[in-house]
Amino acid sequence: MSPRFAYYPGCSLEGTAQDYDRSGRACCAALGIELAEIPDWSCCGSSPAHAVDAVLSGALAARNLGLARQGGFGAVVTPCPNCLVNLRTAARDLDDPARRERINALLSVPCEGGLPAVSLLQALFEQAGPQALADAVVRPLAGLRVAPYYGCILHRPPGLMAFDDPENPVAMDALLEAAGAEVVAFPFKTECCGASYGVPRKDLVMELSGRLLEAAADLGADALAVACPLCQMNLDLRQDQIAAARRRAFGIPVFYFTQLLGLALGLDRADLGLDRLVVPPGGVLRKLGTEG
Amino acid sequence: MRLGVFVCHCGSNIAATVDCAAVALAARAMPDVAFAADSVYTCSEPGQEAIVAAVAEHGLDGVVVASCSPRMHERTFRRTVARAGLNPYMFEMANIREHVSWVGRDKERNTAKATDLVRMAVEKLRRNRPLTPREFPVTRRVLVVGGGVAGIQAALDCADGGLEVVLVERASSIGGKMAQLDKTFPTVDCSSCVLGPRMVDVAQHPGITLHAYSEVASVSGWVGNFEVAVRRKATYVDWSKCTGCGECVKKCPARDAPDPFNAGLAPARAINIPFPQAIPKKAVINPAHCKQLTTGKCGVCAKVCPSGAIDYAMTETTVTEKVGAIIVATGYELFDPKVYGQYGGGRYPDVITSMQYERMLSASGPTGGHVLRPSDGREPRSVVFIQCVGSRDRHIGRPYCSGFCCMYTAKQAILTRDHVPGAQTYVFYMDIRSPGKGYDEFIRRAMEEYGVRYVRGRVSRIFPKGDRLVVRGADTLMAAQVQVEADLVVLAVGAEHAPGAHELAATLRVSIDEHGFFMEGHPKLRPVETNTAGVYLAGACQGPKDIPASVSQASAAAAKVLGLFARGTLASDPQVALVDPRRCVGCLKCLKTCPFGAIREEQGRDGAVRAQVVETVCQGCGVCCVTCPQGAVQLQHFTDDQILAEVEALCRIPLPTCG
Amino acid sequence: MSTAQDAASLETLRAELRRAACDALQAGAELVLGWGPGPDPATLAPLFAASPGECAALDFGPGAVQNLAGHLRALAGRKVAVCVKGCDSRSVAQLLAEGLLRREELVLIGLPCAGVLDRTRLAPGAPAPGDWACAAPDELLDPRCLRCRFPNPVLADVTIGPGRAPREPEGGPHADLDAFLARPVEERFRHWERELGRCLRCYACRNACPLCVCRDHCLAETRRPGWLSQSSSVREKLLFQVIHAVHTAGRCTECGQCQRACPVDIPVLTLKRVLAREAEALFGHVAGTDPAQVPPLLTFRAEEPTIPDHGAEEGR
Amino acid sequence: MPDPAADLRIIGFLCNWCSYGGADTAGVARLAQPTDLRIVRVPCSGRIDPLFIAKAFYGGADGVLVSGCHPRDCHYSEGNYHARRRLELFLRLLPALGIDPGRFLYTWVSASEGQRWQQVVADFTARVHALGPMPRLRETDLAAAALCHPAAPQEGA
Repeated sequence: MSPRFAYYPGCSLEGTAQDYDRSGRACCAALGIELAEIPDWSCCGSSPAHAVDAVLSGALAARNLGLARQGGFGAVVTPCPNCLVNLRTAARDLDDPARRERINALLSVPCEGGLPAVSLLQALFEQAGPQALADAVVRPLAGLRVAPYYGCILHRPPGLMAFDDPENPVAMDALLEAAGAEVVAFPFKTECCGASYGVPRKDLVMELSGRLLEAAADLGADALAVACPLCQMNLDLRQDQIAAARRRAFGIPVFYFTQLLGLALGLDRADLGLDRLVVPPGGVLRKLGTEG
Repeated sequence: MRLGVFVCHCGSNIAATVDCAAVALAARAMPDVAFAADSVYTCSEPGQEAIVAAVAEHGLDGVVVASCSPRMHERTFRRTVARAGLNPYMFEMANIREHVSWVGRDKERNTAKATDLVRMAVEKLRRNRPLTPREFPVTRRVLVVGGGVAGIQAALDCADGGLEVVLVERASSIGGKMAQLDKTFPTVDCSSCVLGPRMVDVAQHPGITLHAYSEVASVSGWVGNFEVAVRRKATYVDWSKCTGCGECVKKCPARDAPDPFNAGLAPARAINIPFPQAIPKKAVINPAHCKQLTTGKCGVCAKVCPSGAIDYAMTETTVTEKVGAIIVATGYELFDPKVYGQYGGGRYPDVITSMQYERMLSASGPTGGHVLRPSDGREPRSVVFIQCVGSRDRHIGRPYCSGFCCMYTAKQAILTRDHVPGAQTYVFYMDIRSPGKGYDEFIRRAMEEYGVRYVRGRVSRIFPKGDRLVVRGADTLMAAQVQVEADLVVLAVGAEHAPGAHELAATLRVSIDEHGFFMEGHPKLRPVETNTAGVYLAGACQGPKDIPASVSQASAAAAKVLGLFARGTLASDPQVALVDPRRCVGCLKCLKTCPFGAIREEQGRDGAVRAQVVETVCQGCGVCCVTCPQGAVQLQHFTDDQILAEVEALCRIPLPTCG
Repeated sequence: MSTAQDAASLETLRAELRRAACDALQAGAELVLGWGPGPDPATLAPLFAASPGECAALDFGPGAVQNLAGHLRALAGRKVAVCVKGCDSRSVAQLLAEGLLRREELVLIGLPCAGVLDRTRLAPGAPAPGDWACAAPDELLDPRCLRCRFPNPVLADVTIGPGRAPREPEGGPHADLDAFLARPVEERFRHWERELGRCLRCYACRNACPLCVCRDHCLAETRRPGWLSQSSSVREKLLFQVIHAVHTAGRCTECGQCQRACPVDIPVLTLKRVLAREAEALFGHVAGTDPAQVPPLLTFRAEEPTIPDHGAEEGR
Repeated sequence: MPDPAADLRIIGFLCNWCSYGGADTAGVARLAQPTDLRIVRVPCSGRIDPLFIAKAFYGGADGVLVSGCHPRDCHYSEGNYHARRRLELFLRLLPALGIDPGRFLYTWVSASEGQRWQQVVADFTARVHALGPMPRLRETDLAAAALCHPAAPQEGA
């Protein structure tokens, strides 16, 4: 039986977000969602290409869509929201004859049309869903207060992404609740974390990610759940810097939502990459009684 | 036949992109054209007089005016032609403005197209015949649909003018949105003190029949003679017995019914009288929440009713009313702000709509006129108003300005200071629109006397912080982000079309615009008429309006109806179908397709069956003409020959062939 | 079946037909419309019998080509009996559905039919290649009989002779239409240009049509309204065929009288068959199968699931 | 060879109440449109005999556009329902006549839909231009021609 989805990891998932990649694949496998990595995939055309040349950016993404089409897939799954925006934009452009022509002029193998791309969150929500997840849970995340943080571009622009409520998304909430966690009413689900300003304007990230951490702390969250490599990096890797800048200690571990789902599914800890988290998750794991 | 052609420049509206003189020159070569000229403004007095003079001077039998849309000035020129002594139907119009000069950019092509349209009009006119309208009696009664302030005004004006009025209101009481308001701008006078006496007038006027808790089910007939079926919904209370004492409401154990009058701020009983000044003041049972009707176990209201008015077995009934004209005054609905996730989308109890706030301000409202937070009943110290919620936002399909939110927000901000002395009030706005009499002064008073802090910018997010709300947005004048902590946030929701407007429009055979508001006949010249004769518009059903504008339009609509009925008869449109008895073979297919039942079977003196059109019933759609295979039924002024002549006029032009 | 048996059954059938005709006259019919001996052996000509004696000449067989339903409208108001094949009965049913005939004025003598002859395939004066009891060979039949869905009358007071099985031609009943429609569009346009170029404007097609009830008031022969001029141009001739097809749309039972009547063999039935096929696809309506059915162009539905929404399509 | 940019002949039949108003609305809003179309105003789409369309095509029209009120919104309540059946059936006759069905469009435009009208006109005009001019009927009475001039050239020669 052929896999149902082409899997596009994107560059972060090979680097800083290897734990997202591993836990995401493991969750899909456990829930019966078959993924097949696109052979010879390349850059999605995200920053900086899309900031300087829309056609080039489109061609980069289109190359990957073309490879997936050649593989006979009906849809692409990607964990990274940035990749998702670019793949979806390219798919839309490929359905427009004039834009397709300009994009294909840059490709050695032309891509004759778009292909739907969905986020890993959407795939898990729609292909498995909260009920199937709840049925598969072996170690419920009982007592764990989680703040679900979707990030600013997972659902935006709404017309392009066409999934969930762009201002108050609930898909991750529903999955975490199905995994037994207590999901707090996090008001900043779709606020910006500062994204790549972590390099040129660290002060912005201190402010923006700082707000997120403070809100999570004020709500008594034990952990944050994220769906974006960049968000995870800002909130986790820079948490000490933020704490220093805002003179407040947080100690809130920042999980990829797939890591939390993996824990609930009782997956092998080695497959979840928990050791890669900067803020130690030990407290959370002890609370769950799974510290080993 | 001698025909005259007048090509209008419409100032530069047409002349800028059509060579009008060339069109007139071309017209002179067309068959039967005895005179052709171009003029700067044909519809102006000198322009019309030139037509009258030319008819006399050149002995013309018919006139073509090439100018704007016939929907705009066909009547004008028909009157001109009549003044010149011709039959008004010996006139044709070529629409070279809306269909040519305003949509085409190439002068040469536009001129060719305008010439074609004139040729088409000439060919049609050559086949026109004088038509004479007939007089028919009218029913001097008027139906007013909707009992808000516009409907009340229209009903009273018509009734005072001596007409019988049938007023149909969907809710159990008239009063509409205005009855829900506490105060009105810019005078801050009590809404119910203004409206209440007018509602009583409606109840007491001998010329007004009120059908409350009723809807228009169907409409048949035509101007002067409509027949309207009014569906009277089941109230489960015999209103002839109900005294409105309210005992039943007090004792009703079902306390979870929705209360639209209080905008959902508090629940209502399953049997309810919406407000103390209701007209009629009668109780109505909500069958979805009544324990007797849902479970068969209760009957409390029947037990306590002193007049034995409760009737659980009541069913809806239909009454038929004959009227000669219809005024639509169905008002508007308020936007549901749940669409805006960034404002909480209904998740935060202390984010409320302006109508909920209005009910809170009202002494007869659920809080007795005290401003209290729904979450904890505490008096807010800081209230933030957000304007344009559901207005001027293309992304949610509401690109239009609702017009009255700026003003009511200022009123509510002022009242907040009266109700909660020392409270801080903020208003986030995009632009202030206050073009009415005394309106801008009112806004100034809010800012300057009442210290309401106006922040120009959109709110990007509302989020809870402790038991307060943080309103974050942009201050575009300061070019900075602002964050305000509020105890209560009031969303100034905009206006949208009333639910059911589309269905009512279909029933009345009138048009609605892209946003669901009823379309007027012409935005400037026929603002209260519709394109269906005898149907008029009043109030916000035609577009968002405040109270003074609604009342003005209602009086205008009433004046139109009184004018229509000023004579005892109406002239019928002579553009009706006519059967040629020599050609009819009596197959009666036309009778089967006529939407109006205007064709009847008639036996001629030779014993043969033929179709006959009842002229006063025929509306002139022409469905029958297409049904008749031998062309025995012809729609006057749109006969087969006339349309064929138009087609031929367009086709005969030499064209490149590819054969 | 031996020839002797054929002859016996042929005589039995004839006797039955003649008895039914006499019965109809007895029951009050003024006339019996049927077929009798024709000008040559292969032809049965219309025979109007007003007495039992005249009924003795009635006959039936593959030579009974004419659809007699076309005469009925002119006889309205008088009680008549009429012999109907399957296709003829559909004309009667359609006229009844349109209120153009009254059922109580009709006695329908139903004659299941194995197909009628295509006269163009027979040499003049050739012997009859079949009779009532013994069907003619397929290659001599009218092509429309080879795709006949209604060989047995849909409506009859008395039925004479054995029932016949509907035809199920290979490739479906419309294979020839599909082949025509598969040709390039300009070729189809030129096809009609060429075919109608021969037209004499004799209106035999219209006069033969049992559904053409306008008679002396036909659009083709009036100048008020002036749909057609007297010009002998292809344009006028072709437009007349379109008028005829559109006026019989949703009504035409494809009896083929129009085409058979054409003296210059223009395939005028084609347009009517296309409309009949589309009317069936759109409205599920097969003309002349149910006298209680309202013709599809005299009615409508608020929702028409089979009609594409051309509004939404263009308005994207 | 005709100039490909030259106007073709497109005839519109529009109901007075909705579509003619919609075309007016487009005009009032100055929504630019190709100039090929000439509009015949009729009271209702139910007045439009499909035979007018046949007449237009055989008279040399390259395209015919019919527009009425949206279903349910007919000023005469039912006229457009009759029109829909008649026009759909006629549309399906066109291929058999050898007239490209792309040359005919019937649609629904309300009085408020000025922009939609602009789009309909632009799209339909482009479609007709893509099909090019409608072929013209030639006299092909070859039998008659042959009788008078035995040496008359055969069709297609």
